[in-house]
Amino acid sequence: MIYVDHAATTPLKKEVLDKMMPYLTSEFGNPSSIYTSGRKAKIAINEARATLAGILGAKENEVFFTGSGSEADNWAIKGAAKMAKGKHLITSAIEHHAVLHTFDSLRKEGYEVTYLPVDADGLVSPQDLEKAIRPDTGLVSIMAANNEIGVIQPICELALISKEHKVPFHTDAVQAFGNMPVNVDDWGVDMLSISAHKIGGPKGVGALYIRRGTRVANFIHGGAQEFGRRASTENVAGIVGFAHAAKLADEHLDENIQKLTQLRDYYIKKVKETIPYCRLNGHPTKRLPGNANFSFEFIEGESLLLMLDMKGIEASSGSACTSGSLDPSHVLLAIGLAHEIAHGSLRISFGVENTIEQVDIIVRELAQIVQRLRDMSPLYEKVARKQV
Amino acid sequence: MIYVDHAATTPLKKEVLDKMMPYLTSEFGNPSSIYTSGRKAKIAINEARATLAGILGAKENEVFFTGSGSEADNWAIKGAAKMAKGKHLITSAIEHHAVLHTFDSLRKEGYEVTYLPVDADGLVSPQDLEKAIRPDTGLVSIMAANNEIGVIQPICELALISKEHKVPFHTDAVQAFGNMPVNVDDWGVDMLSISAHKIGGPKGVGALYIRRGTRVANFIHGGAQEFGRRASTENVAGIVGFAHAAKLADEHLDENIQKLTQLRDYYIKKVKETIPYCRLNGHPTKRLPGNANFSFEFIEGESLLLMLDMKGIEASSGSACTSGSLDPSHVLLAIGLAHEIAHGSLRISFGVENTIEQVDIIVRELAQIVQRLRDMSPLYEKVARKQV
Amino acid sequence: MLYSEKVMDHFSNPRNVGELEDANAVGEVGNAKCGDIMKMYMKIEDDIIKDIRFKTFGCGAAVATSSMATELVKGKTIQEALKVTNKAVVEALEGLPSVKVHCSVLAEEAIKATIADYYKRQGIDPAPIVGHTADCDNCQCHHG
Amino acid sequence: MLYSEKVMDHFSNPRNVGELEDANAVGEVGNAKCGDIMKMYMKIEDDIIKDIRFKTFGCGAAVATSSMATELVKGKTIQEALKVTNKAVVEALEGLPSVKVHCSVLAEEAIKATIADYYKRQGIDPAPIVGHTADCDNCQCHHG
Ligand SMILES: Cc1ncc(COP(=O)(O)O)c(C=O)c1O
Ligand SMILES: Cc1ncc(COP(=O)(O)O)c(C=O)c1O
Repeated sequence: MIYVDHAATTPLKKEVLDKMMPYLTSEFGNPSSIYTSGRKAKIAINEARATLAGILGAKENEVFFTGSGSEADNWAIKGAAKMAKGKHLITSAIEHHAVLHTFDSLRKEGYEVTYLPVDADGLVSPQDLEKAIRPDTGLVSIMAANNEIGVIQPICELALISKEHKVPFHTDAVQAFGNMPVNVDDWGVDMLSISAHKIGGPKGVGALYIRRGTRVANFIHGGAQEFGRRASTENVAGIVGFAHAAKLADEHLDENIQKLTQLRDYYIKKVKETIPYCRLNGHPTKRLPGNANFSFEFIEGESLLLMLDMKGIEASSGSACTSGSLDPSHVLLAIGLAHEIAHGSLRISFGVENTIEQVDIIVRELAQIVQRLRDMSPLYEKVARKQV
Repeated sequence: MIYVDHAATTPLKKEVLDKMMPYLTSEFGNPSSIYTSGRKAKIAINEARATLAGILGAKENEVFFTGSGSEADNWAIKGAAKMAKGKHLITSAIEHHAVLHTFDSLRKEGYEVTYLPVDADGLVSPQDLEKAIRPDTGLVSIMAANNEIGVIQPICELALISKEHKVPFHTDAVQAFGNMPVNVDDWGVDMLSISAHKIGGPKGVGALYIRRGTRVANFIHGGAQEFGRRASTENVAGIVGFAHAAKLADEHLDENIQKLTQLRDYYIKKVKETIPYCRLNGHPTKRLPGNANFSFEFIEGESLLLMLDMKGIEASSGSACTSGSLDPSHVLLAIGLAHEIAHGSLRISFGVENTIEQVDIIVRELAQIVQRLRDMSPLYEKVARKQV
Repeated sequence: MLYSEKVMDHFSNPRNVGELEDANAVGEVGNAKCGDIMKMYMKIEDDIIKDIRFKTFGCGAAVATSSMATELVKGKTIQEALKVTNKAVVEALEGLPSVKVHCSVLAEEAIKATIADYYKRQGIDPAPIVGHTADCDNCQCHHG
Repeated sequence: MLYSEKVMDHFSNPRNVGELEDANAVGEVGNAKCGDIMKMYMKIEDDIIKDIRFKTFGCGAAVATSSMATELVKGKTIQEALKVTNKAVVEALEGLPSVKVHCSVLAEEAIKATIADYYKRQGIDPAPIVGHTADCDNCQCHHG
């Protein structure tokens, strides 16, 4: 099997599972308990928090573990909206659904939301943000790197504009974290969401960074866990795993970026050489090192995925979360693709365990499958006829 | 080590971990992905849901996995409040903080909350509920079994009253589930929260049952997971573990109840025989089979716990979630204990791996420690003098 | 969203795929915007569908329903073919995920549109026989 | 909430615990409602705290701070003892969890209350020397 859908989820790293195992067996104490086994669990969480804070350039009491990246996004956005003085919020048109649908829910509660457009490369323009900010703007949330087309936003510039207007700035860094340098002070963000399962950690654990002084209402109320900010008995094993995965990603960041970029660029070059009627979606260089998103004209993405799967290749069409939905990706539409072309997109997201040989296999199989689907596509008929 | 704090959390069962392992290693697919590894993960979740639904007597599309029991409580209460026509809500004075603090947060948003009192045994009276319901009541939430004193409420009667007034009824069954028969139709509840780590499952996974037709707003917005009701990439391993733990608990329910009751009743008898100035908190029989909560006069609970811990006995004073707080347990105050007596309480919650021999050790050590603490207590001085 | 084995079989080995040189009826339904187009070719003789082919742009379910639909009507009379409902297609495929049921509707419509084309070529108004045929301005993209 | 090793040492082996038969000063601070009472016994001769004992009803930190406070003032002059602040107790214990810092305040107050009692027994008004001593109507339960 060739797994090239690391933007959907990643295999749990063996070393990460090893670190988790004590907390799945003997060290089962509740971190809120004051006896020995509870204290051990508490120490494990403290250490994990220190590790993550260190990587993010944050203080330990600014990092809060959650049950997922989506929860972190919901918390940040709803929590900041609740504490905001005004009822106007700003986000981008290409956010993950965890952000977009959260803003939708706020619209129903009487907030007004501005969705910043993106250019053909998928970039948000800082000028657009500048223009969109109003006296009653309570929050700006713009993702660091897009999950579908991998485009990396100029977070630094965007956050600075927000700061100048004293508007709290949140970024969904679920895709960015572990794949590029992420430092809350370098970026100047007030809140930042991350998720473990995208970086070789376990599913079901995320974290929200909240800069000291940022006003954010709690989201899950109850016990005094996470400095009284997020109730629930902590997922100790998950938290320990998250921190270790982050540590590994951080330690190997440069070499990983180099390796992924090489795989990506080789794949992009080969596809362009081999398969006609394709286009690369998203900025050619301002993109995540492992992400390559192509549209193949005249064919539909799900069929493509299923056929790749039959050849043992696991990839994605748009974001995994939107599968089952029939609308073409909102991200691809936002960068200006026609519906019919957006339908035929394929996201490959490499991981460090992938190889150049696998890329060769993928491109070979992909070329055949695209041809096979085109041969059965009524849309291609006309093109094929013209060619003759 | 003698662990007798199963109400705080339970060791992850070996068989449960075994079932989880594939999803922590090779089967790492994202359940939303349509290729093979994603489909396997999806099937695993479907099976887990069917298992849980079967045990609860629910339909499969009425069971939604969450990241914790607290999240389930928050979702149920905030989600139902949001959809309610009126702004009046009812709960009890002895709820877990995940419920109580959620209602507090709603009060800040303009809801009015009635807290039903409990009698000296810790029981909510159905008549009180009947009286409290108003035309604008939007939700009743009363826990099935209390986490501190183990008292089991007459949920059936309470839910029926709620139903007669067409008010949705939620119950926090986090402590009840796995320790007594829990069936949503027998009880007639509209929503029910449960948590895996209380029944030999992993930390960081819970579930909310929502009866079809009950109006509850979503809580975590984003992807289309959980029938579009709860966004987040699913914690596949956690969900599989939860279901298996529930299955084991269900299959052995009768024998477990018998065993725990025996341990509990033996412990209660021995403590009463051995240690003067103590009182059992909570109804003597309408209580969870493994729960025994005693107050020991003239001493303070944390010191007691720490000394027990030094003897290798792990138990709790009130709920683990409230440790670190200096207020005596709201539950013990609600059943009418004076502050100074409430401070000196010890919760023992047995698990099936505990033995009668361990109970003997616990009582022996406990008697010594209580005496030692009393000897250093200025409160006991006066009593001791009178005795002479 | 899980496909049945039957769906996967018809998707991976679609029956009757391609064009039909000597077709005397061609119908096309769906539109590219929605992500589904089905085109059907039939050779009809003595009111019997002697041969049939299809081309489909669409998801796995679209391909599988096209394939199954062609199998269900191949060799049948026009009258029998017109009785093939989307439900029959779904049943023959041993079920479809609910978000994909519209594909089976498209397949039913493709059969009707092709037969309508046959009547038109014969100079017969298809409407009274075939009923309303797929009109893609009415097609809704947001079924999900 | 994690206690330092020093706290655990003083909790598990509290120094100077018990009553003092020949005490000439006894002070008590805190109240049972709040869950903390500290009672101190001193034997003071020539302005020197020759011997000291305590009894405490309270949490681990309450016991440990009592124990440490008695150690810090034992053998000291009254003047030196009055200079022992809660901060000094916390430092000697290598830190306290923030929710437990009030216990160290109680320990400081216990020393003061006991010395005040000594002066009172001598017929001296303690207020100018010791300052305001613990008054449990002012004690706040909800520090956390
Ligand atoms: C009665 C009750 N409700 C809710 C919870 C919260 O569950 P969790 O720790 O999974 O968030 C607990 C335990 O912590 C509990 O005992
Ligand atoms: C950009 C982005 N944000 C948020 C999420 C949600 O994270 P999680 O699946 O942990 O809820 C994802 C992935 O699913 C993502 O790619």
